[in-house]
Formats: sequence, C-alpha cells, structure tokens
Amino acid sequence: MSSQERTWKTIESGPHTYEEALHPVVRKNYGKWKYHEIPKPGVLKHVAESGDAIWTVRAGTPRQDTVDKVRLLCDIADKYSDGYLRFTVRNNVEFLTPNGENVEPMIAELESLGFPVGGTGMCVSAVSHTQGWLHCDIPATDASGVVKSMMDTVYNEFKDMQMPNKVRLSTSCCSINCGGQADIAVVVKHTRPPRINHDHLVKTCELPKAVARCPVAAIRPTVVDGKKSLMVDEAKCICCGACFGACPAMEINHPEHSKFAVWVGGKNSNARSKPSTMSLVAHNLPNNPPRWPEVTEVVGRILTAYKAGGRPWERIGEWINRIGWKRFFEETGLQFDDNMIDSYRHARTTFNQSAHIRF
Amino acid sequence: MSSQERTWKTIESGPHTYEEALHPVVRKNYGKWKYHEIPKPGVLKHVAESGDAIWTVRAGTPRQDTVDKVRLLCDIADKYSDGYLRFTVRNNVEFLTPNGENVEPMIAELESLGFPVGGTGMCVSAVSHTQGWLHCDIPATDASGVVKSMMDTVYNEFKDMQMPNKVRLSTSCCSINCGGQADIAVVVKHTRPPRINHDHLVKTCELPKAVARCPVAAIRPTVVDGKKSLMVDEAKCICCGACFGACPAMEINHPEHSKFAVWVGGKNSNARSKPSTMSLVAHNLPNNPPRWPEVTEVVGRILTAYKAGGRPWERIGEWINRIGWKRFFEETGLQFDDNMIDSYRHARTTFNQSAHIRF
Amino acid sequence: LNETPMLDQLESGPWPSFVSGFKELAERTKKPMLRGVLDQLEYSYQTKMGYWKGGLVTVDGYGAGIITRYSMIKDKYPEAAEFHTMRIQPAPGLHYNTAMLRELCDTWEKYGSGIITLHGQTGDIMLQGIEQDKVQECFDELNQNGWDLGGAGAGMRTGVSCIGQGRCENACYDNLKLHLDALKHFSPQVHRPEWNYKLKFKFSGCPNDCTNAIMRSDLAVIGTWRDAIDIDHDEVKAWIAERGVDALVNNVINHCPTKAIMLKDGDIDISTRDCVRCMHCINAMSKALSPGKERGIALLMGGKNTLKVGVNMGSLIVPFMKMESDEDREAFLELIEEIIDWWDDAGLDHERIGETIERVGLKQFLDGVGIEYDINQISRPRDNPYFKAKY
Amino acid sequence: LNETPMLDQLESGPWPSFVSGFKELAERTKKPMLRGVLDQLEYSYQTKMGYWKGGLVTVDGYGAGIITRYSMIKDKYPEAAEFHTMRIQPAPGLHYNTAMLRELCDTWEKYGSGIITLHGQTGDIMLQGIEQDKVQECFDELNQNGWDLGGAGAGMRTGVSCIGQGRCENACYDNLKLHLDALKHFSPQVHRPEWNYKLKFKFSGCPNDCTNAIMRSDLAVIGTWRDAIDIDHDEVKAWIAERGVDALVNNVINHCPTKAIMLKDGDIDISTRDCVRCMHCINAMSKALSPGKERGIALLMGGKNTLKVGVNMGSLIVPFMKMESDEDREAFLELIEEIIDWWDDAGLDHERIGETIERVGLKQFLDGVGIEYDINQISRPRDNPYFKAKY
Ligand code: SRM
Ligand code: SRM
Ligand code: SRM
Ligand code: SRM
Ligand code: SF4
Ligand code: SF4
Ligand code: SF4
Ligand code: SF4
Ligand code: SF4
Ligand code: SF4
Ligand code: SF4
Ligand code: SF4
Repeated sequence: MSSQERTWKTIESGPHTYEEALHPVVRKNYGKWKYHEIPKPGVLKHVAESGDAIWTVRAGTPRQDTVDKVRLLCDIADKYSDGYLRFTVRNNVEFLTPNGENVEPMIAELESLGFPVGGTGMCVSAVSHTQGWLHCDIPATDASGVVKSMMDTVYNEFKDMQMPNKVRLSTSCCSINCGGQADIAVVVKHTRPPRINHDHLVKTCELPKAVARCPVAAIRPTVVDGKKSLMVDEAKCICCGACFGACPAMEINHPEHSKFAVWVGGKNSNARSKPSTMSLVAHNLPNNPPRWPEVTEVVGRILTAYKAGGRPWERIGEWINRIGWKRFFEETGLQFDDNMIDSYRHARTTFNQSAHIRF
Repeated sequence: MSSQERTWKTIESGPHTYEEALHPVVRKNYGKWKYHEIPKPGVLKHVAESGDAIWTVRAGTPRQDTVDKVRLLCDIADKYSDGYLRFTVRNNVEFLTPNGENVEPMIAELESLGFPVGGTGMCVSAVSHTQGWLHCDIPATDASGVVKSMMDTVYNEFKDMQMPNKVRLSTSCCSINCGGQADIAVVVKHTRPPRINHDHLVKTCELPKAVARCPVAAIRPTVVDGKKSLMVDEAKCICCGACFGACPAMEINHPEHSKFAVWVGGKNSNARSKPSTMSLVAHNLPNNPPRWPEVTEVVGRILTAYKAGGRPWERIGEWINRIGWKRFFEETGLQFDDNMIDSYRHARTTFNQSAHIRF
Repeated sequence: LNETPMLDQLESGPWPSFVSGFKELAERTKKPMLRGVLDQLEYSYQTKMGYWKGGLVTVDGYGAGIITRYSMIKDKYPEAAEFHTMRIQPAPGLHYNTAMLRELCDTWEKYGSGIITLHGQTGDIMLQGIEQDKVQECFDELNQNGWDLGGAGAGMRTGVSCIGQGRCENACYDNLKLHLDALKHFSPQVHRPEWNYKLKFKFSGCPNDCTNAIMRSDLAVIGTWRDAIDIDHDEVKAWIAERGVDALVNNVINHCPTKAIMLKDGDIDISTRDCVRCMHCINAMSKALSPGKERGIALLMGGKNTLKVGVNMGSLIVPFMKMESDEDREAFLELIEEIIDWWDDAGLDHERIGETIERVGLKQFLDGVGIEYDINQISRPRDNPYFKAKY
Repeated sequence: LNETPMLDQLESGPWPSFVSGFKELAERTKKPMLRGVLDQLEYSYQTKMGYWKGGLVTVDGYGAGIITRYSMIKDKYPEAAEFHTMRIQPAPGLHYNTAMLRELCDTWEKYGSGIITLHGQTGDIMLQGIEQDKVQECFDELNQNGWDLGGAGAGMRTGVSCIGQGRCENACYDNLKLHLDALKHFSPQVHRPEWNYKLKFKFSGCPNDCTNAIMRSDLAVIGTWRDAIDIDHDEVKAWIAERGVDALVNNVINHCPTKAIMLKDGDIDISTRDCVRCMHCINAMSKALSPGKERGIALLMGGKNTLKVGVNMGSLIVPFMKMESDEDREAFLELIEEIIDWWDDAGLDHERIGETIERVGLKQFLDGVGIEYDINQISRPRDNPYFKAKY
C-alpha cells in the first residue's frame, strides 16, 4: 500500500494512555496504598489508606501468546475483575479485584484453562526471555523452548513460596543476553571464532563497522580473491559474536559449537545488598533441543542447593556471598575451572587480593 | 681504592644470621608461644607453652638515627635485656626481657633519654616513611620533618591505647609512595605537568625509556633547536611524575605546585575485612616546611572523628565503610570534590552502581 | 499442519505451551504463515540453526518500530517468507481493559498472524508475524485506536514501568505519569532514530526496582525518599508479637546493609542518617514501615548488558529530584535533553551512554551536563593520584 | 655548625628529633659531610626543592646495593658533594645483639657519616652518607663481620620478616628461616640485578600480615592453617566471665567476616568450613583461640604501590604449602624460580610481576608456571562471556 492512498494521518501518541485501563478501585486509591499481604501463592492483597482492599491473582502465561489465549484472559477479566487485567514485567498476567470472594473461583478457572496460578513472593517466577529461532536474526538457540523446558521442571516452585527469597530466571539465545542478569541465567556461549562467508561479506556488510564492533580488535581488513574482505585473528578472538550482529557474514552460530553457559547471582534490586552482576558457573553444555535436559539439570541443582542452604531473604548471590564460592561449587556439584577466572577489562578487581581462604 | 689491593674476598652471605641475635628465652621457646597480653601501653607480655614469659618494652625512635643514638639503645639493652634488642617494621625499638621487674626501670630510662615508650595495641604507632630531601633524588618534600611534625601532634596517642584500633600512618615525598598504604597517609601530589629541561634532556635521558614510562602516553618525541627532545601533551598529562624517575630533565617538582594530599582507609592486614587501598580525602595542601601545619591539622581532624566514632576493632577504613563516605566528610569537616571521583583504569568499579543513597 | 515432531515434545508438561497455542491458532485460522513458521521453527530445532534475516520495513513517516524478518530458506518454506514484528507501546504499567485488548486482538488477527508477545523485554507489545504490504494498514487501524509503534534502532526505546502507585505502597512518585510524559516527549526520537545508539528508560517506583532499571536501562528512574522511614510503632510491636524477636533480628535487623536499625525495648529505632534506602526493612515489615514523606526520584545512568564492554550497571547521577508537579516533570525532561545533547556530542557510533561516560570520565560527564557532584555518585573516592586539578 | 633556623624548629616537641641527633653527631665527630648535609637540607627547606642526583657506585663484583647521591649544588655546599647510602641486609626479624650492633656502628663511624636509618621500608639497614672512595673498604669490613649489601635496581630486593615464631603465638611457619634461605638463595640476583624490574619478598607469620606483605611485596608469604581453629573452651568461658557476652557478640562474633562463629550455651562454636582465616577472633581472644595444627603458607603475588598502574595488592596464587622441612623450603624456592623464569619471558621492561600478570592474564600466568587453579584465587567467577575455552 503506498502512502498516497492513506486517509489516516498518524498521531504520534506514544504509549497508550493508562487511566481507562485502571480498575476504578485502583484509580480511587492511586498513590494511597498502605500495605500488602500475600494470603497464598499467586494472590496478593493490597490495602489502601481508605480501607479499600484489592486482591490480585497472578498466573503464568506462555508469553509467546496468541489472540486466542489473550481473549481467554479477557474472558476471565470480564467475569471476575470487572474487565481489567495487566501483565507483570515477567510476563505473568494479573487480575485485580476488590471482591475477595472472586479469588478462589478465578484461580480454579485459570488453572482449568492451563494458566498456573503462582509467581508471587519467595517463588521461582516466570523466565525473562528472548526470541530465539522464532524471530531473531542472530540466535544460536530457541528461547521459548528452553523456557518451557525449564518451567516444566520448576513448575511446583512457581506455584509455591518455599524458596529463601525470590528467584529470577532468564534465558538468552546469544551472548548479548537480551534476557538480562538474573539469579540464574541460561545463555548461549559461542566457542569458536566466526567463519567468514566471503561471498556474502561484500554484499551485506559495511567493513569498517564490522571492524569497529570487535571489542578485542581481532578483525582485520584483508583481500580475498581480489575483493576487499575481512579476516579474524583467531588467537585474539574471544567468540563474543558482536561482529555477527554488525555483519551477518561473520558466521558465529554453529549447531555444535554454540553451547550453553549457566550464570548465577545476578540481582537487580537494591534490597539489602547493591545490585550485582552474575558469575559463570557452568559452560560447554550442549544446545540440545527440544528439551535441553543438560541445562535444566544444572538449573535444578542450583535451585536445590539454594533452597536447602539459603537463609530467609537471601537471594542466590547473597547466599553465595555468605557461604563462599568454594562451598557453592561443592554444594551444587558443579566444577570450577580456569575459564571462570576473569580475563576481561576489570579482571584484576575479581582476583582474591587477600589471605582470606576457605579450605 | 682499586680492586687489586683488596685482601678480602667477598662472601655473598645475604641477610645477617639471626640465631645469635635472639634472646636465649626466645630461642628456647621459638615457635612455642601460647598467648600475649598488653599489660600497659608500650609493654607486651608473651607467654610460652613452657610457662616462660617474656616482656617487651617498645619505644619510638627518630628512625633517621645516628651511631650515638644506636649506642644509647645498646646501653639500655645491655643493662635491662641481656644485650638483645630488635626493631619493628615501623621503626620502633623493642627490648625483650624475661625479667618482669626490669620493665619499669627500663621505661623510666628510655623516657629520660627521650625515647617515648608506647606504640602498642590500639594506638597511633610511628610513621612508615621515606627519604625526602635528606637523601632521595626525586622528592618534592622532606619525609623526616613531616613525620616529626605529625608525631609531635599525636604524641599522646602513641603513648596511649585509646583508639578504636591500630592507626598506621605513612608519609611519602612523591606520588610513588614508598611509604605505603596506611590508615592515614600524607603524600606529595604534583599539580602541574613536568617542565622539560631541554639542555639536560639529551645528556641525561634515554628518550624511549621516558616515553615508555608515561602511563597515559602524554610524552612525545619532538625536535628542539635541531636536537631530538621530548614534549608533554599537557592536556593528557596527569601530573604523576613517573617520567621524572626515568628522566631527571622532566622536572615535575616545584616549590609551589607540588602539594600534599591526604589519603585514608588503607589497610594491610586481613583481620576482619580484606586488605584495602586508601582513598583521597584532601589535596592542594601546601608544602609548608618546617612544620607543615596544614597537613597535620587534617590528620588531626581525621583522628579526632575516628576516635569519637569508631567502634572497638574498626580500623579507619572499616569505620568509614560502616558510616559511609558522606558522614566521613561531615564528621571530619573535610570537603568532597570532583577530583576525588576516580578517572583511572578501573574507575567504573568505584561508581555507585546502586540506589543506595545517604541523605 | 505439517509434522513437527520436535516441537510437539514441547506440548507435554505442566507449563503452558507456546507450541500448543500456535498450533491451535493455526488450526482455527488456517493462516498459511503460521504453518510456515511452525515448519521453519521445527527445521531450526532439527538443524540447530536460525533462518531469519533482517531488512527494512517502516510505516509512513517513521524510521523504526518494525522488526523485519525474511526467511533465508523461503524456497523451502515459502509460507514463512515474511514474518515481521510490530513493536507497540502499551500503557505504562502494562494495564489493559478488556475492550482495548480485544480490539487490539481483532485488528491483529485481521492483518497479521495472531501471535502476540506480552511483553518484550523492553516493554513492547510485540505483534509477531505480518507481511510488508499489510503493515501500513494495520498500523493505521491501531493508531486510530490509540496505539503507536515502539522503539528500535539508534533512538529512544519504549519504556517500562512497574505498577507503581496503581497498587504499590512503596511507590515514591507517579511513575506511570512520568513514563507517559517522557515517552510522548521523545516520540520523534522513538520513531526517527538518529542517535549514536539506543537509549532506554525504565521507571521503578522504589529501590526494589521491579523493572530492573539499574541493570537494563540507560536512564533508570528510581523512586526514593529523603526523610526518615515512617515507623508505625504499634505495628512493629504487633509484628514482633506475631513473629518473635528472633525473626526481627535475623530477618530484618541483621540484613540491614548499614546496620541502621537498633533493637530497643521491644521496638526498633532507625538511624536515618545511616539508612541507604535499600527497602529491605520496609519489605519485611510492610504494615509497620513505609518510605518517608519527602519523596522523589533518583536518576541512575548507563545500565546495559554484555555486548562489547561487559555488563554495566547504571551509576547514580542525580541522588534526588522532586517529582510531583508538571514543572518537576518538565525540569526532569529538560535535564534528559541536556544529557542526550552531551551524549550526541561526546559519544561514538554504537556506544551506549554508559560506555561514553566510562570512556570520557564521570567527572567530565557531570561537568559537561552541569550536574552537581555528590558523594553519593561514588562508592569510594579514588585510590590513585592520577588527576590534574584546576587550581 | 652553620645556622639552620628552619631545621632547628624541628628540635622542639616531644617526639625524638632527627635534627637534634644529626647535630649532636656533627658536634661530636666534626665530620664535614654532616655539616654540609645539614646545610643543604636547610637550603631544601628554604627553597622547597631537593638537590641530590643519582649516579653509579658499586663494590667489587656487585651491581647494586649502593644508592649513589651527588649534590647538584656542590659549589654551594662542597662538604655535601657525596652522600651515598649503603643498603645492608639485617637479620630476618630485625634482631640484634648489642655486640653486632656496636661493631656495625664502629665500622660505620670509621668510614661513613654515622647516620643510620633503622630501617628502610624494604627492610634494609641504611648506612647513609659515605664517599665513593671509602665504599669498598667499608664494605669489606662489614662483610667480614657477616653483613652483606641489600638490593636495589631491577633485581631481588631485601626481604622483611615479622618477629614470627621468635615471640608470636600466631606464627604459622618459621618465617625467619625461610627468609634467610630465600635471600641467600637469591643472593646473585640481589647483587647483580638483571630482571625487568624489582622483586620483593615479605614474610608474615600469619594473615595479620605485620610486614604489609600483600600490599607492598611482589612475593607475599603469609602463614596460615588448613584445619580448625584451636579452641580452649575453658579460656573462652573465662573470657566471657571477665568481659561479658555483649563484648563477645559486639567485638568478636559480629566482626567475623563470614559469620562463622556461633554463640552456643555460653561458649562459642566455629564453622571451620566458613572460616576464612582472617585472624580476628584469634586476635581478640588470644588466650582462648589459636591457629590450627596443620600450618603452612599461602603465597600472594603482585603487591606494589602507585606508580603507573595504580596501587595493586597481591593476589592469592597458592592457597597452601607446607613449610616445615628443608625439602618444603626447597620446593618453595623452586616454585619461585619458575615464577621468575615466566616473568623474565613474559614481562616488559620496568614492569612489576603483578603488572605482568594483570596484562597477560591470571589464567595464563597459572598455566605458564603450572600452578593449579583454585577457587580461592578469585573473589568471584567472571561476569562476562569473553573467553575462548579449549574444548
Ligand atoms: C508485579 C511486579 C511489578 C510489575 O509492575 O510488573 C512486582 C510487584 C511486587 N514486587 Fe517486585 N515485582 C515485579 C518484578 C520485580 C523485579 C524484576 C523482575 O522480576 O524482572 C524485581 C528485581 C529482581 C532482582 O533483584 O533481580 C523485583 C524485586 C522486588 C523486591 C526485592 C527482592 C529482594 O529481596 O531482592 C521486592 C521486595 C519483596 O520481595 O518484598 C519486591 C516486592 C514487590 C511487591 C511486594 C511490592 C508491593 O508491595 O506491591 C509486589 C508483589 C511482589 C510479589 O510478586 O511477591 N519486588 N520485583 C513484578 C512481578 C514480576 C513477576 O511476575 O514475577
Ligand atoms: C612488632 C610487629 C611485627 C614486627 O616484627 O615488627 C607487630 C607485632 C604484633 N602485631 Fe602487628 N606488628 C607489627 C606491625 C603490624 C603491621 C604493619 C605495619 O604496622 O606497618 C600490621 C598491618 C597494619 C595494617 O593493616 O595496615 C599489623 C597488624 C596487626 C594486627 C591486625 C590489626 C587489625 O585489626 O587490622 C594484629 C592483631 C591485633 O591487633 O591483635 C597484630 C597483632 C600483633 C601482635 C599482637 C601479635 C602477637 O601476638 O604478638 C604483636 C604486638 C602488637 C602490638 O603492637 O600491639 N598486628 N601489625 C610490628 C610492630 C609495628 C609497630 O612498631 O607499631
Ligand atoms: C525482542 C527483544 C527480546 C525479547 O524477546 O523480549 C530483543 C531482541 C533483540 N535484541 Fe535486544 N531485545 C530485547 C530487549 C533487550 C534488553 C532488555 C531490556 O531492554 O530490558 C537488552 C539488555 C539491556 C540493554 O539494553 O543492554 C537487550 C540488549 C540488546 C543488545 C546489546 C546492547 C548493548 O549495548 O549491550 C543488542 C545488540 C545491539 O544493539 O547491537 C540487542 C539486539 C537485539 C536484536 C535487535 C538483534 C539484532 O541485533 O539484530 C533482537 C531482535 C529480535 C527480534 O527479532 O525481535 N539487544 N535487548 C527485546 C525487545 C522487545 C521490546 O521491544 O520490548
Ligand atoms: C629508601 C626507601 C624509602 C625509605 O626511606 O625507606 C625508598 C626509596 C626510593 N624508592 Fe622506593 N624506597 C623504599 C621502599 C619502597 C617501598 C616499600 C616497601 O618496599 O615495602 C615501595 C612500595 C612498594 C612497592 O614495591 O611498590 C617503594 C616503591 C618505589 C617505586 C615504585 C614501584 C612501583 O612499581 O610502583 C619506585 C620507582 C621505581 O622503582 O621506578 C621507587 C624508587 C625509589 C628511589 C630509588 C627513587 C628513584 O627512583 O630514584 C628512592 C631512593 C631513595 C634514596 O635516596 O634512598 N620506590 N619503595 C625504601 C627502601 C629502603 C630499603 O631498602 O629498605
Ligand atoms: S539474546 Fe541475542 S539471539 Fe536472543 S533475542 Fe537477543 S539478540 Fe536475539
Ligand atoms: S566473535 Fe567477537 S572477538 Fe571474535 S572477531 Fe567477532 S567481535 Fe571479535
Ligand atoms: S616517596 Fe618518592 S621521593 Fe620519597 S623516597 Fe620514595 S621515591 Fe623518593
Ligand atoms: S607526569 Fe606522568 S602523565 Fe605527565 S608526562 Fe610525566 S609520566 Fe606522563
Ligand atoms: S519498584 Fe517499588 S514501587 Fe514499583 S512495584 Fe516494585 S516495590 Fe512497588
Ligand atoms: S531501608 Fe535498608 S538501609 Fe534503610 S534501615 Fe531499612 S534495611 Fe536499613
Ligand atoms: S604477622 Fe602474625 S605471626 Fe607475624 S608478628 Fe604479626 S601476628 Fe605475629
Ligand atoms: S579467623 Fe576470622 S573468619 Fe575465621 S572464625 Fe575467626 S573471625 Fe571468623
């Protein structure tokens, strides 16, 4: 359709307005909430200064939804929460209702439709994740499939509140990690330098851009068959894949050599300790669709050890800070190795510059 | 004297042997000590598994000693500690005796000779220091004079044990800081780029060495009056003085522009917290011989605030970690400024990457 | 539908299955694109490689907002030749009424595949699967209903807000309002990217940072307060009566990062001067403790993930700004404008603002924008003498 | 003596005055060099500049150990034309008997100025103030009495030891013996520097690190133990009886960095697995607690001060080695030899070994020398995926 035929003039309206999307009780008590309780898994109760209370029922979704699923959720909202619903930043759906008696029937109906109610308090909530083979142009794996496999194994932890504190999971289909830092993150790790597709290179890439993208200056201009091209200094290359984002001919993805790594201890909130980045604790795990058992097994081990050893309110990283990395590896049965020793820009700040030693 | 005339053939013996320098009671109980007490300032009592006890009397010295002073100390040792004495890593002298009754007369005699007895336990001990104008080839100030001025003002704290924990001071006469990291350190800070003495340069310097020494690549080869020389990119130069050590013609020292900075929170031991480097808390203080009142005043403020606010066993850096830097500046009356924001290689690791804020 | 034996294995197990969802939608709507996408995805599972490549599709007057995907193997799966995504900005806080949402579904089913991601990590509704020649019409219909495209490329990105004052007792400012104002203000930069690189806003009502703002956004707007924590002493006593003093010590007092909480005669006392507003005690004692009355925001800058320089968290830049009136919001947006101007000047291509600040120096950045120095911006003063001061 | 009005101001005040000492010595010995040095120092105080320049003076067969100083203003102060320092290695632990020390003083008064620094920061006796043509004779006489020169330049430097097992109940190995063996072993490298840069040993008997080894030496040898802290429970109870349980909690238990100490029925219990051997509880309860029985050393490497890269603390390289027999000491010295070989290969000119490790990488260093990886070497695993593993 060419722009000439248009009758509508674009309104650059930005985000959708929210007033009309707030439940009247929310609107009334906006900014005047007093406290909250978590009466049971998947249910929050917030009480306002006015004395009004609002119940929230939270449930898991596939996140890669369809209009059909969304309409189902709308049906629930129309039936139990006056036609209002919202989503959390972790892709759970929430129904807010001032009618406490709607909570149980709503839970029953959500469960019967296959939406697990939970994800509140000290649980393993849904996974922050990414696109993968479904949509992205640079993924080495799928995202939704890994998530489904992981959530199947931690399903009970989503529906319960038996963890020392919240557990946030993320997955990412390349090292860029659009999934984000998390208590436990499952992220693709390339293990071989990119193979250069010289035929594509000249057609699809701005050479200087690709050269500039490499964080370790491993890409150099060269000439192949009389044509300008690029080469990779494989000794220098750290297999980060940054070049592939800038130039699709720098083929970093590989069915066998693109592996998984598992990271722990990311924390985004400021509660107690400052936010912290996550640390590498397992790598060279196979990219094994459709169920990625090796990856979910490692995640399971970490959760089991944390559940057994963490003290109330300790996030995974805080638990490790208390018991030390040595015990973390012992208690999870994972193996520390030399690749986990930092070698990047601020590596020195991760060396143990003390005689504090655990035997 | 030429080597031909020598009759003695060098023995590369290394450190002097120590057996004959140990008190017989020390030799007997070597490696078999059980515990210690600090009966009073300047006195230690160590008890061995055998039941033997040895008393130590510790006293301050000028460190820049003379044969006369050393012979005086030998007299004391001959009289009270069977002819044995030692020095601590902080230039205090120690006399070890198994005779408890020698302690008091020894203290009296040391004091009468001008050697203050103290420096033990939770005190301000003697200053770790350097050569300065007395001997070094690159100093911007004197060391012994600054030390004398500081110790005169904290004399009572040396002789007492009223601090929350040990306080270690150091001073240094250039930014190299041979004096070392300390709870409070007083270190020269140059504030202007080096002036290049082109006449000397060619005679006294290896040009490539000087260029290589600069940590920020601010030195470039140039030609002056037809002769090879060097120039400094003043916008880049961070006034560190490294080049001056490699090339005396890079004149960094200046009677007015070489100033003092004061640093706090260095900690070398592993007790409780890991060792930590010190932080800049005051600078642009004048180099003001013979008594450096501005510098000793700042040191005094810090000690006063720490003495009032530190909890038992907290070193200065640990105290600050608990109360936060904001309160440190408030309680000492020192002024935080933009130059204290790190700009060097690992600066990012010093940014407050959290919403932890003190108002 | 064709056989998808590997994908089918993702239909078992208790967690809701996206595969089942897609298949049901495909069965009902018979859209060929859905069959093609399922086939190509199955092929990816079989061969362990991805087969989409990018391109450029936009709507009239915009330079961003559509993530274009062409199949690299369209000879094999012609039905999946095109599978573009429209990023749509939801209401701040991800609030919907069913009317809005049903309308959105209807439009999307009319023009696109019917697959919706709720929500993308940057906060967009992602309408996934549309062909290029349907994009403009689809947009026009959405736009008439109050929806607009989100960000992509080197411009302002869609924002994220927590539910904030809509439900949360911890919210220290009206983040939904600020989000709406800010993203409206920067609409031109959302739709016509022209900076060095992307710029993301996230708005958290308090330091719990339920939007991961510090870690995942260039401009993290975090609610905080300047006065004392509000203590309801009766509720403190009730808490202790219910849970015991051991729980208070082990789970609250001992977790305070700065040891600011004292146990006193069966009650607690908080040294405001030592409190760093971490939220923990308030989280643990929701009924008894609340943020103080003098509320506002802190601005942190520079959060981003791993690419190139390694993960970087946002650094505190402005410890406190009031955020109550329209004037407050305007002053805030002016500051952001100045920050962006500085970055436009000082930054390099494909350099996030946090990278620029790290490369150029925090002090230089503060000077450049004219932001006051504050000891809260750093966790410690420098440990090296490597600076040249202006004396 | 000439007038020294500024220096004279350093004669008042309670702390012992080096100026008074120098003046008394000058009065008694009438050595012109002393007068000249006082005059030049006074001139430095007046003009706020230093006036010494370096040069090269050595003794027969040695390339280091004398710090040469010529006056830059010898026309003004001819008596201070030369003022060289001889660095002398004292006994480990800085122990003396008066016979040794008097002999040293006598030799020094015969050939030099009579000024002695006890001690230099690197652990030398510094005999300050001798003329070039007296150096060899002075050395020969000292050497006959068992003294040898210390280090300078790009070689092995003099070592430092704490008093260790000579008096301290915390000493976990015989540091005086190891110091003596190590510095004897490296005598050639002390006297004939030929490395990239200086290399310093410091030997602390325990993690209190009374020699500042971690901060100030390339090779920090720190005593430690592998088993449980030795608890004398009767003494614990006596401690509590004397000082109270509050003191125990506030001053001991709460200060344990890893919360390894539990209060239990009026006694304490230590979780050895969680103890990081920081020494604090042992320091605070000297009678009740001691390091365990399985003692040895930890090796940290790379401590140095500010120059060029900014202060760097030593990093843990070998968490534990036994250090009891001569074989243990030999094995240790072999390891150090290998480390030095690696540094000789991998290092650059004027690059301390800690700088080399940082530049080349800790893993590469461990691989290069063949040291086992240990989780204790780092405070956390990497937070970036930027490595290429050998799979
Ligand atoms: C709904 C939601 C915000 C939204 O508008 O979307 C939300 C809502 C609440 N958060 Fe959150 N948080 C939400 C995402 C987050 C995130 C971000 C994320 O998950 O991606 C974080 C940061 C996580 C991190 O650190 O990595 C987050 C860190 C917290 C914390 C701090 C946890 C800690 O101790 O470290 C609290 C405090 C608490 O748990 O009491 C908190 C507390 C709360 C409270 C109790 C606030 C309140 O009083 O209403 C809300 C109910 C919590 C619950 O689920 O038990 N919320 N919260 C998000 C629900 C996610 C989900 O579906 O699972
Ligand atoms: C004699 C000396 C070692 C030597 O052979 O020279 C020594 C001797 C003792 N030290 Fe030390 N330390 C000595 C320098 C140091 C240093 C290094 C320095 O001062 O340059 C440190 C590291 C300082 C730092 O962290 O910056 C040091 C950190 C300690 C500590 C840990 C202090 C802390 O809590 O941070 C202890 C533990 C204690 O105080 O109980 C300690 C404890 C001791 C004990 C109690 C050990 C014992 O059981 O015998 C000794 C008596 C201490 C006293 O003076 O109260 N010693 N001690 C040094 C005396 C210096 C002086 O004259 O003032
Ligand atoms: C769709 C989404 C993942 C998802 O399934 O949710 C996504 C998908 C992509 N991200 Fe992302 N990122 C998405 C949120 C993020 C986040 C999380 C966030 O915003 O909170 C991050 C980490 C935080 C950050 O900003 O660093 C993120 C960090 C990146 C980066 C690395 C940026 C960096 O400087 O480190 C890139 C690469 C780049 O920009 O060159 C990237 C690039 C991409 C590209 C455009 C791949 C590319 O370069 O071609 C992906 C397009 C996928 C597709 O086909 O749709 N994506 N990306 C998220 C956006 C949805 C939305 O609009 O709501
Ligand atoms: C004499 C002494 C200061 C004192 O009064 O105690 C000293 C004096 C000098 N030091 Fe030092 N340093 C002395 C201990 C230190 C220490 C402390 C230590 O060893 O524990 C350090 C910090 C720790 C370290 O090793 O980094 C130290 C770090 C330096 C440095 C910087 C090294 C670095 O890599 O950062 C230099 C400059 C250089 O080597 O180029 C230096 C250079 C110098 C020179 C040679 C100046 C020069 O480059 O021309 C000074 C000669 C002064 C003189 O005339 O005698 N001095 N120097 C100390 C040696 C006495 C001895 O042998 O016992
Ligand atoms: S993590 Fe990588 S592969 Fe996955 S969506 Fe983001 S950019 Fe694409
Ligand atoms: S993978 Fe990373 S390190 Fe290797 S060439 Fe590409 S950008 Fe450079
Ligand atoms: S600190 Fe600098 S000026 Fe002072 S002795 Fe050391 S090198 Fe010389
Ligand atoms: S003072 Fe330092 S930064 Fe300046 S030119 Fe010399 S070495 Fe370089
Ligand atoms: S960030 Fe704070 S205000 Fe927002 S939902 Fe989370 S706890 Fe509530
Ligand atoms: S908010 Fe955090 S820092 Fe402040 S008192 Fe509570 S726990 Fe302590
Ligand atoms: S380092 Fe340890 S062994 Fe040596 S003196 Fe200090 S406390 Fe004693
Ligand atoms: S030595 Fe240190 S870490 Fe070990 S129990 Fe004692 S205080 Fe805790």
